[in-house]
Amino acid sequence: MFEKPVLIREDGLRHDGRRPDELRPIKMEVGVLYNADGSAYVEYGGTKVLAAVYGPREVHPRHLALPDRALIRCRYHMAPFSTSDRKSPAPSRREIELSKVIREALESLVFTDLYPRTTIDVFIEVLQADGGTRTAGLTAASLALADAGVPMRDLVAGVAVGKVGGVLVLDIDEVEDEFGEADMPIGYAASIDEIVLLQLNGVLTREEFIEGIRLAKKGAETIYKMMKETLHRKYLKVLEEV
Amino acid sequence: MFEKPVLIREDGLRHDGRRPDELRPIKMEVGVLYNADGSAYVEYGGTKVLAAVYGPREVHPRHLALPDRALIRCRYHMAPFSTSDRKSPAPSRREIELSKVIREALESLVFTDLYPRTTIDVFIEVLQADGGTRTAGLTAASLALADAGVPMRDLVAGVAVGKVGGVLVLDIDEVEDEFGEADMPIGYAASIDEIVLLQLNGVLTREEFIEGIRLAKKGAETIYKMMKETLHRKYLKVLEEV
Amino acid sequence: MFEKPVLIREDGLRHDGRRPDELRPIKMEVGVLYNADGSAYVEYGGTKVLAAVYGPREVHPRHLALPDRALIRCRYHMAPFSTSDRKSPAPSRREIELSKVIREALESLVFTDLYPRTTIDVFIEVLQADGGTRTAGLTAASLALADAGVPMRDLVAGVAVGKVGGVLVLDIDEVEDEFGEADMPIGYAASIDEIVLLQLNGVLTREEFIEGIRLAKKGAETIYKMMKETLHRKYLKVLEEV
Amino acid sequence: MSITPTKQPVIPRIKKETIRKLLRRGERIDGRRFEEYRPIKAYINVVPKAEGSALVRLGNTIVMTGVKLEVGTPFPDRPGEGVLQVNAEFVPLASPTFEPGPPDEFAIEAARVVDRCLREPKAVKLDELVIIPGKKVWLVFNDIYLLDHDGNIIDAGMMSSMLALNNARIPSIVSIEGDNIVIDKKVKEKPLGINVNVVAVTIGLIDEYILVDPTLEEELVLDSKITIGIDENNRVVGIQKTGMRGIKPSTLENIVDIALKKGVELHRVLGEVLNNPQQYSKTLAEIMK
Amino acid sequence: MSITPTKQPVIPRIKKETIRKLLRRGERIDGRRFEEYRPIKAYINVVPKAEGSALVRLGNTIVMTGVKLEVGTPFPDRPGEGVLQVNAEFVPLASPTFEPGPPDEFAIEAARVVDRCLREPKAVKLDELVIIPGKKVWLVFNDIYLLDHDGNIIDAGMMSSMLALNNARIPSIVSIEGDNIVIDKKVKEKPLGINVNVVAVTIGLIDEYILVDPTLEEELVLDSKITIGIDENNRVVGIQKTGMRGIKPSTLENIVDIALKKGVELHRVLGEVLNNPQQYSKTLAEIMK
Amino acid sequence: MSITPTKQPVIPRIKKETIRKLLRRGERIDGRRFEEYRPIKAYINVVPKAEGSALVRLGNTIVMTGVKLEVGTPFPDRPGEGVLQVNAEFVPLASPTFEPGPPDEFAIEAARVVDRCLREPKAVKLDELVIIPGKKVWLVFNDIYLLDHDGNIIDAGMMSSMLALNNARIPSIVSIEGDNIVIDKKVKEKPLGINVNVVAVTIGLIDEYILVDPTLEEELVLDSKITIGIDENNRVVGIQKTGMRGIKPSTLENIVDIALKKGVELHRVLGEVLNNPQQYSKTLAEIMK
Repeated sequence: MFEKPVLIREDGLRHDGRRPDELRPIKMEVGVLYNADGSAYVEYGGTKVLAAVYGPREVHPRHLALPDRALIRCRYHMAPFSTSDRKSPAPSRREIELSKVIREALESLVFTDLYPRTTIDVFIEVLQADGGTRTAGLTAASLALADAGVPMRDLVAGVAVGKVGGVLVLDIDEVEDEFGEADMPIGYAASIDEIVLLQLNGVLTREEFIEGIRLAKKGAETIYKMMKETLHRKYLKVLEEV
Repeated sequence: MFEKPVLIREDGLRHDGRRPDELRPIKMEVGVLYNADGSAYVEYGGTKVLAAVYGPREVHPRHLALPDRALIRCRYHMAPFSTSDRKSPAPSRREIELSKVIREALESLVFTDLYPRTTIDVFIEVLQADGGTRTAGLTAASLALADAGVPMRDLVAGVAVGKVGGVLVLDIDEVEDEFGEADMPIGYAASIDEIVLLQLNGVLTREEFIEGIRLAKKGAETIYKMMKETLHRKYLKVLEEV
Repeated sequence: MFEKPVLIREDGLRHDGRRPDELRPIKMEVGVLYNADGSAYVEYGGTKVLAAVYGPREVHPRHLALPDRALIRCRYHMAPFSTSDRKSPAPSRREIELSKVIREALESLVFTDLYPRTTIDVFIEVLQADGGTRTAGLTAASLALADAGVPMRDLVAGVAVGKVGGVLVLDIDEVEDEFGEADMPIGYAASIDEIVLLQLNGVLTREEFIEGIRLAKKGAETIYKMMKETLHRKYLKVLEEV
Repeated sequence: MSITPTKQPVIPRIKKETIRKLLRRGERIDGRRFEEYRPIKAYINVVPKAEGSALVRLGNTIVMTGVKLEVGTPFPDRPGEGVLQVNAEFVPLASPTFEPGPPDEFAIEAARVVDRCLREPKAVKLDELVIIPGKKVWLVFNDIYLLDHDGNIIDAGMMSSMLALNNARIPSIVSIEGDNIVIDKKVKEKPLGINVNVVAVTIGLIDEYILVDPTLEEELVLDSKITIGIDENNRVVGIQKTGMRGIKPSTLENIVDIALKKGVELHRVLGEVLNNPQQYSKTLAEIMK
Repeated sequence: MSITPTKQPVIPRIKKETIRKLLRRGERIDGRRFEEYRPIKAYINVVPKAEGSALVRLGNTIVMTGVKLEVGTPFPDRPGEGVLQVNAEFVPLASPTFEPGPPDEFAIEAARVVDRCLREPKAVKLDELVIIPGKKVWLVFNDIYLLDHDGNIIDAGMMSSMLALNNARIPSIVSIEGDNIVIDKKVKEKPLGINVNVVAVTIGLIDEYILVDPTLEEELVLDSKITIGIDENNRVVGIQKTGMRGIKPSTLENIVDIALKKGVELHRVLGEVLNNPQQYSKTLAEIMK
Repeated sequence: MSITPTKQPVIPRIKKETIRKLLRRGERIDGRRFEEYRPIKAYINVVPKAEGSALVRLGNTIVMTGVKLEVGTPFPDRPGEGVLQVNAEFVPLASPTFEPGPPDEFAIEAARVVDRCLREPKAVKLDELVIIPGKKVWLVFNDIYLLDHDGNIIDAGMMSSMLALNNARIPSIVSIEGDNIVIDKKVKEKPLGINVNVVAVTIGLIDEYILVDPTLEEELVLDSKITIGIDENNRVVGIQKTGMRGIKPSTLENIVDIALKKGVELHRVLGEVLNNPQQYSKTLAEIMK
């Protein structure tokens, strides 16, 4: 319908003025909700995401509980007003798939065997979508788990690498996702050096894929540092209040 | 589509010839169904409603049962042929809401603590809709509960007050509902002087609201008397048969 | 949309060259799936059906189990690509009805009292539909049950009789079903001489009905013989392999 | 997925034995003869706001049918015909074993059997229901509503449907502009055209006994059941065998002859109502008394 | 089917007694006066990608509303009006008792009460939303999104809806060819027209006490609750009584007077935000700090 | 909501240990080498009534794909393209752990991964599927039907889809009058245009071992799994990591190289079938023997 915008300008910068390896402005906050056991707000540019954690808590119905570990239940959901065209509140196939890959990413990090017969519930709400909602959601979920005091092997930072106008770029936004050639979201747990989420929508050569992973790791490490600082800040604040 | 009819005629009467404070012809009958533990048929003019009560009976699945009282389960439902345009048999948002307010009205009257771990099920079927279906349904449900021998603090009579052509009127029909300014259904338990259902769709001044409540009470008291007579008649009939 | 084809040609043969009492080429094979406890593939001309049996096995949730017999659970389902216009994969009203009549047909034959508190699950998938899918499905289900070693009073062979161009014909295909006057599917257990499935869509006189049953029985007996041979062949093969 | 029913009311073993013992003596538990219908009461125009309606009492079984007419689009492969849709709701008001929710396999089966018995003999003149050929036709919704369940729902549903369809009047078309059709449901014009009337006769089988019009109590102990649709010309227009036992082919002939005989009886009931519409037009308040 | 709620958080008997004992002394458990609202913080334009948005904090309760505008077809009986659709989602993030799934009866009720309070006094100028009369109009989706539940969802949802609707801008129409309408959501033109502002005041009843703006803890012990919609002209524009006890007619007069008084207060809060839109336009990152 | 699976078949601890012990010795439980696919048998045109079809056996796993073509409307933002819809059904016939019902998260994921691997490299010539620009196009339904599940569904589903799409023929258009299009499915005309062929290679990870084409038994003990879509030009056209463990970035390079190598192998299988369509056109009866 609309014309394809210039994704890489003549000066090598991106449509919004970023360098290829530059993240959008990122904001994060933990402990933002009253009811949840843990919560976090995360913003990657125009993408705004809230995550809440309830649990470990009892499973209903009980026969679903596992005798040797906690269940993880995870829902990635978009608010109807978060997208350009209103999104029906019923879960789409895309939301069902993303809930699964985010759950699996978190399963690889949470010490679920510490809480047999319980469930740890992770709810992610995308309030405004501008590209990278699953990766921002994963970051928020990880922070909310930490805020809830759920023991984990590591934090995970999510970030997407894209290929736009032939160039590999970090942390793509919606325009770059729509008009670019590839979108590769990853979730990276920096301290233990593990990729816990990895998808690719798009076409890459072998070399581009490997370079993309390198770029994503670099971006994730920056976000990971911010996450640590955010939790540290909260921890200090709590200490001060005590 | 169609032109708005004259709701208040020059002689002060309503489009169907009633005075503002006049009820439609009301008919009621209890014990009309074979299977149900209690049942009632109620007619307010063109509005024709059937109610059935099953219970107190076992709850399935059992874990839903309450240890200290009976559950009340209530469904207000319109037959597909009851409305001018065919109604889809799937429950609409309106039906879900009305089931809730009718259930809550009945909860305030039934001695549920006499029947712990059971459920009392109330099913209301609107067979023909011509305005006031929820209030006729509430009246029918109350009669069906009495017919089932469920102990209650009081009976409840439902009736709607409307504002049409600037005038407060009793027991509005569909035309008055559609073209009028306000529809205020109430459920009134006359002996204990309690309003157990109250909604307002429309715009009223403070004074109109208070006058409306007065008018509704008056109408409900008339219906309440008919309900007593209907049950009495049934009781006598049963006695005679014995 | 399209013109009605000639169903009975001048030489008395049918649109595909068959005699009125002639079956389509029928193929059948048992033990065709790896996972299922029993399975069968059945072809009546262009109609191609797969059936699988799991069980007797535990019932979930357990409270559905019957203390004195096995449950039978049966699903007749059409693949989305099996029909001329793509079929939505959600079960249609037709599929729900046919699942029921096929289940009831099987209930009359399986010794369910041998396996209390269990379920025997029968799954029928229509892979290509060209008339007679329920009867081919019933035949396949019967073979799959035998292949699973489920004890039965008898096998059942399904076949449809139709009335086309005024003539009673055996084993109608889709064209004859669509443009003919009647379709009467039956399931016949030949050794015990019982009709376990019987439906009629269409108009028949008393005499045609009785003649139709006779014709169906004749066709079913032929198919029944093939079923026995197929199982025998499999049995010998297994013996040889041992 | 169809599952062996587990929630049906339990008939104590002793009751089953009683029913059987009586049958051996040639008696039914409610005193009827084997081939006798329960008393049938039929009324039409019971909810006048619907385009057509009827209520049938078959013993304690009560079934209502309402017919609604709406403007819609024809099936692409039937541009010259209106659309008939038969639906059945077994609302929880009608039986202690019914739950709220979408129609289960029993309700769907009942609707589809009635549908076939109407569709196959072309009971409704669908070709008279075209407004703009290929684009706009009348949709006929025949909603069967079970109010009290004491067995043999289909025969009562078939009769109430047939009466409601006969009772139906087509709303007035106020204007047609392009594809935009304005109708006025308050003004009803000519009746829905009926080609042929149909009844359904349901017969229960237990041991060697053949029982016409089984009650719910009987249904719960039957070996199997067979419903046969019969039009006013004595043709068989639909069959559905149900239940968890087989039937000997040799008894089928017997069954169809009984059904045809009872069909004549039901057509007489139907005719009585249709020929005396005013006498059988009753309000629900009168019927429920 | 509506069922007596069984999954609500259990308030220990002793807590109930504490709440009641305090009330007898004229105190509420959080220290407020009976007729006092919790602190209200309201922000607009919190998700600028939506056509309109707002977030309201009422004590610990947080409700967001997003308004989206789409091109669609009008209701056949309202060819000259746009369509307003109010929806409420109680997402599981907001409370330990919420489960994922379609809106339950509480969410549906909340949405319908807000809907009526907007619809009845014609709060939104729907007649300005026609693009091609009878064919294409703006659909206004008002999605209420509960983020944190500490009671009195409806008052917060009503206020966030009213603010989001005031905040909404209609997207630019790029071209109209026949029925084919191209819009550009990135360019927002004139604001959505508002005829009149509405607030909702919810009052809880327990024993003889009347509590304005109940918290969740209070809601769980209330006898009943009543929500009254009030427009800027002090008219009552909607009422919903909920809860499992009746109300004496004589106390209703008292309740409506309190509601009207508190309505003025809420309209003042609303007016403050609407009159100083820039001051109250905050990003979520600022709000969540 | 995605939930930790609890209904998967339980692999006894001792079996897990056996699998691991063998791996340490460089062996797989079914005797294959780590980078070896199970035997692949592929057939096309297996249900000729569909516009295209194929069946792939990968060891004991059987996946069928049927392609149907229907006339429909394009997406508003893609007026010049047909529509491709990929769906996967894991019918209960295929595994003791599958239940009837709408696709669960595993089936949805499988369909979406295949969809992306087809969509991103523009495998299907969607621009050739326009009938009336902006109004009527061909809808291509690619239905993946799992018949027997012994692991690695996606690779088999991808191959059967690619073969079925290559096998698909577009039905004849009989007439176009305005927006009314009459087609004749019995007459098939030119083939569906394919730009590029794609295969999927799935690799399992357990401890430090990398296993190509895992069986179900292996899948149940794997740490994680990664599926890589590869087109005939050796480009990576889609990736999906699944499973409940992370992967070291350093091993990813190794994995992608193995995948590219195996991709060449699978493209050879695909090419063999596509180049000898008559030889690989088999009836289901022949295949099921």
